[in-house]
Amino acid sequence: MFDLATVFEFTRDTVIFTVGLTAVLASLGVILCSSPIYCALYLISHMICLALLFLLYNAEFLAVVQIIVYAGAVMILFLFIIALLGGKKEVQELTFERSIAVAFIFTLLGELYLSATVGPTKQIEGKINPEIFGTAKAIGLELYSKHLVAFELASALLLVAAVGVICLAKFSFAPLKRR
Amino acid sequence: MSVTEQGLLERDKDTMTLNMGPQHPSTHGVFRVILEMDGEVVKTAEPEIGYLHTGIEKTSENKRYVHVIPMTDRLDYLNPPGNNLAFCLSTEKLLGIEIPDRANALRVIMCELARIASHLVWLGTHALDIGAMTVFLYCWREREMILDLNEEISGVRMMTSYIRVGGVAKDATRSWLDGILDFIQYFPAKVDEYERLLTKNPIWLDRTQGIGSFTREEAINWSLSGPALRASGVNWDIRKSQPYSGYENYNFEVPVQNNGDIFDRYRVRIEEMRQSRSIIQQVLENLPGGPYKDPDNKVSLPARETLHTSMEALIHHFKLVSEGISVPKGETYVPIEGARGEVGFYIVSDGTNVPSRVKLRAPSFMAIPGMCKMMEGCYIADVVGIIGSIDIVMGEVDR
Amino acid sequence: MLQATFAGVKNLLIGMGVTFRNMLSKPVTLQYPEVKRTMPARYRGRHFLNRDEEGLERCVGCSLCSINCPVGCIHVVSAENDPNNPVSKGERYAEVYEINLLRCIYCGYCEEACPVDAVVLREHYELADYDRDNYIMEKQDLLVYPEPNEFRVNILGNTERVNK
Amino acid sequence: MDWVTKFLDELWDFIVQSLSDNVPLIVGSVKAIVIAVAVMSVVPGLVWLERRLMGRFQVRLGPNRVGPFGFGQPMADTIKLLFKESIIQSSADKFLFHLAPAVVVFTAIVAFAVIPFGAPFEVFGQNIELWGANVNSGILFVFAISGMGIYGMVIAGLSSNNKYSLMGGLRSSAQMISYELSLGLSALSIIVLTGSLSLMDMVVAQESVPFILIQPLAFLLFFIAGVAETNRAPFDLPEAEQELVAGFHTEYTGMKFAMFFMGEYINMVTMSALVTLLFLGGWNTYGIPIWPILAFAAKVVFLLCVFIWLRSTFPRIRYDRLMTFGWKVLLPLCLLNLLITGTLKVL
Amino acid sequence: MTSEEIVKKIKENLADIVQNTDLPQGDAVIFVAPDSLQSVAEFLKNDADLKFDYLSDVRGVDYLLEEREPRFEAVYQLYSIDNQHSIRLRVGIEEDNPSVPTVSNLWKGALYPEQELFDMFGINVEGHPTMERLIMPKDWEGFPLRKDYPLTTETVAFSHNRDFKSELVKSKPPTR
Amino acid sequence: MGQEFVLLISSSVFCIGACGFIIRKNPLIMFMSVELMLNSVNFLLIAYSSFLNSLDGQIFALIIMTVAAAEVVVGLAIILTIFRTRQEMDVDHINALKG
Repeated sequence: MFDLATVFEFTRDTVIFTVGLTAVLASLGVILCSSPIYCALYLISHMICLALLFLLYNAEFLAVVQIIVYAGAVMILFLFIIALLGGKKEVQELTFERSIAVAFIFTLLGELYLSATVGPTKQIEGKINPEIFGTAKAIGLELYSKHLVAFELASALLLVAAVGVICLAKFSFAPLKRR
Repeated sequence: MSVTEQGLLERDKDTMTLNMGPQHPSTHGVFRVILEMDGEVVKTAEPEIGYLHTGIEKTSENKRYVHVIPMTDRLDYLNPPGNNLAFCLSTEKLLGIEIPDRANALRVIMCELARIASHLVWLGTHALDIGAMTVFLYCWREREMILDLNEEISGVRMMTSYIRVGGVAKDATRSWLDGILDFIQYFPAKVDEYERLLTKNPIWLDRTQGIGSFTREEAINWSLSGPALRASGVNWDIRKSQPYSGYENYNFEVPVQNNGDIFDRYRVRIEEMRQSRSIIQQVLENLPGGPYKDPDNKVSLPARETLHTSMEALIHHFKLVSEGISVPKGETYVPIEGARGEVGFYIVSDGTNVPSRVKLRAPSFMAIPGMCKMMEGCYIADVVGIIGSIDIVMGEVDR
Repeated sequence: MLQATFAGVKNLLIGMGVTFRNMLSKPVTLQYPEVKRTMPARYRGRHFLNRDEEGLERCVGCSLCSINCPVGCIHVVSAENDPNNPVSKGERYAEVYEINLLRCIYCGYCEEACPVDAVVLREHYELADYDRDNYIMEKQDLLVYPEPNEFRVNILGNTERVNK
Repeated sequence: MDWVTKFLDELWDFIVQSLSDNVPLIVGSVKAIVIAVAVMSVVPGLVWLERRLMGRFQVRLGPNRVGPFGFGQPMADTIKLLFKESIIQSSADKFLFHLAPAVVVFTAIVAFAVIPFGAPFEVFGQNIELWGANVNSGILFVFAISGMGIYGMVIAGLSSNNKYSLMGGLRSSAQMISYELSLGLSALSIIVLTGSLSLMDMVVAQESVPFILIQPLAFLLFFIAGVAETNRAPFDLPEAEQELVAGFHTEYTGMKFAMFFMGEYINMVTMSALVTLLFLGGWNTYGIPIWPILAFAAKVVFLLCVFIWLRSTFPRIRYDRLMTFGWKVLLPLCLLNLLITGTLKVL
Repeated sequence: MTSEEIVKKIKENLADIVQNTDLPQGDAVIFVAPDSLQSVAEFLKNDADLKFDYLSDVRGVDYLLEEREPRFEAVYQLYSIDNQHSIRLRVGIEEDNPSVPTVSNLWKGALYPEQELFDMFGINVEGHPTMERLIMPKDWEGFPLRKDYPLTTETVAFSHNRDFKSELVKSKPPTR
Repeated sequence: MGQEFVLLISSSVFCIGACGFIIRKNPLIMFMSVELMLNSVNFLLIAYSSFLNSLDGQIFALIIMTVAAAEVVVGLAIILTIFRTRQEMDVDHINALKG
């Protein structure tokens, strides 16, 4: 009656379901909340939920990276900009074009839901050592062998972005007068 | 609209208005400055004073000359003997009296001790403003000794009222002179200690060098005085140029620096502490004897021991206490070199025992517009350093 | 540049050395309620009225202290002495002698003005109280402290306590 | 009623079974509670240490009235703060205002969870490991969680509706982002040396010689970045009291203020522990006959004293200089160090 | 230069502008009308021999009780850093609509004391950039340092008026 | 949980993000919506990498994160520049090419 494996599985499923639902609700919060600060906070909680989901789907390295990169850096930047530019509440108004677009999105959503009913994908067997699946080591081994080109391209992209940001954001105020 | 909604960059302009003071940890009293900021950079600074206005100038017009002296203590409360001296010198000039040598020597010792104490307070609070907490307490340790000496000779730690018209209030005691000797032997090592903590410290240099600098012309034009002026390369010390109280007899150097930035003001003041110590040493080496106040009983109270024996002394005592000194009609101004710069009282007398007008030339008051000029284009952290480096005392700014 | 960096680091370490050496030195603070400073003889603290050798009040009610007070915090009303039972040595004595210590600035002018060494400022500095009323010192409050003859005028013109 | 007893029996069996299967889980929970309580109770001790030590550096005694040597002072302060009126500005954002201190304390405690402070040992046949959670990539976890701690400060700055707070919050976010990079990069050289992200492995790798001797530059950089990361003097710009009154916690009173305080001190402990683990050899005693856990504690306390020493000696650096220092000095040096370490490792 | 030489030189150069000169206790003092202040100040600052480049102070005086004309006076204390001599400019100002031209275009240091002149005496400084209250509150009425400014005194509490606490300030003529 | 759940969550978040991008006017929140969409894809990739027992999905997620980070900083810099020149942040009003 009480099989330990079943209970464990059930618990895991419950956790995944709850976290997933929270993630969806948080994302709803992002688009429905009128104050940008709260939007950002909802997005942060969404990111954290996703990180937990990553952890539950055996991607512990990516979960940590998700928190470090998204929650630790990207969202801080968002908050920084909000503080700098002001987080004025915005008035929502739904124009005709917008409603059309939203309707289109909902159609898309329906289609995607339909596609979810397609049967499960088959596992690829025996390629990965399950011991280290999802750890930094596994990711590293994979990244530096099979996906080296993508990795290099990504690093080049980062470099370009860094240069671009400096060019963009370095507004030319008069050089600081050292009295 | 709340700050968060409005953001650091305000809607209608590119800047943010930041109100600093009057209750701010580093405005040295109740000084308020309204900063227009672009991010962390100050665009304009607008000072606002008057929070400590006590109306001492007006009150002085209704007090006898002798009674003004305790009030001058409360103007620049870090350098009370300097204020006493400035007031007494102006009054004495109107009276046209000569001060005995011993009184002059004691006055010089008190003023130089007060200068050291004032600079110690300045160094401590200035370093605290820049973030070095410990220097503050080291400076207080040494200042405490000076205050103990004040207490020994005048009876009070800060508001000494020691210098009086015609001389000083009481004669020096043996233990006080010994205490000063101990102090001037102990003090140089401590100045070296502050310098070891700060002068070459890269963070300190970074926070002070090249910040809030005024050229020689600017400094003169904005009427800075004292160490702030000398840091800009102006060799002007009233102790040298218009000597008073026998400063011409002592051998000392006027430290001058050329960049006029916070660091140079720091160096000037540190060096001034050493010079003040040397002046005190010279005074002690040949401390003249004789009376410590003007023997003329029209000006200073007769000696206490004569009150029981001499009827004449008693009558003079009664007359002087109940009527005070009558000062001839006229107006005068005698500047002295206070700890913060030129201090002087412009006194207009109408021939009675009450001054008709007393006006303090307060170095801090004169320096405030220039100080706010220096702040433009600096970081907010430098604002704190600049206020500290000018060393304003709100007691004499608002009067 | 490397040299400058090394010099900077060296000076940072020197600064740390200064604080460290001071850590090893004795604290300069006093543990106040247990340890109290001995105040110097000239300390201007709370006021007292002296008595003379015979235990009579020294104050003769001349009001000079009141006149010489820059803030007007002394109130004196004098009265004629009863020759059979004199309060003071002179012809008159202070019937009312009051000092408002809240108003007082402790400048010591009253002490200087007094021709008979009656009012003195002594080394009592712990003047805190809960009630503003208690700061109006009446004559009986001011007369409590000195025993007869404990003060004298020393050679420098200061009232000084005689150490027995 | 038969099925009821049967059900109860089965339930009992299941509970016993699951309990015996899940001893590690129970041990884990107990450890979590113990560690959380211990970390929080370290804070008063640390406050006492800081105040006493600062007092000594400044030739005074520091708190010495409440209890022997003033040990009771932090407790008295805590009680005072607990009973203080909690003032919230009417124009502040109430929810965020309350959230911010909680975030700070929460992240500070959670970050300590993966810090091991002693070698595993056996009690009642159970292998007890002296840490809260065994995470393989422990150091990454610490960085991730301490990165989350910034939110507390930024939210506090945003919600207080005060310009000084806002500037403090902005400064803290910029500073943390800049110095987290250097922190990570200087730790990376140690990761390269040990080839593992686990803090346990790093301690094991230092059995013979601590990494501070092999990687002195990395130690220096890590320590400097760590001081900046914990917002301690001379890098305490977000709360620079002479410029920004109290920075992001200007508007906070009572226990909420104390929570910021607590977060800062726990972060200090975590950072000291991290430095000890990465560079000073963790609980390795190197021949000195004391308990390993005591060796660890001694090293951490020494580093805390250094934190306090720095605070009492140095002036505060300026905001723009801080950024310049972080990006133009610390970061290149970290990269250089990493490059050299990597090269040596490969060769 | 000594005070006598300064006075002599000024007398020679500005004979028609300077109203009077004086040497009280050895200080050089010259009396100037408000209209000519600007030109005198310029001369004093720019003349090579005098070169008064430092403005030490500006103060106002109210001579109401001395019954003399003009009632107000603005006194400028000047100093020459290079030549180490000083001079005092006394500018008499009429009682009705008192005003004086600014010298802050020559010496920036005059900004604050001139503003104080307005604040305390109600003397209008023409050409000054910020002619508003400095030390007194913005909405203050009256000019405190004028001799006819109504004064209040504070009664000290003694045992005969022990209840005297709340009503601390009473309207009463000043005591000396 | 099965693959349907993952697909449902992911597609919902993606569509919510798309919706947000359309209905919001504040460029910051539009950016956040883009982040939502990217994240939903990331989740899908990682979940399927677990189902398929292959690391390729995780690698892709990592690279998407890199791209997202780059995109965010550039985007925020652009927003900052626009705000500095135009003093407003409503995308409906930022329709002229001239800065």
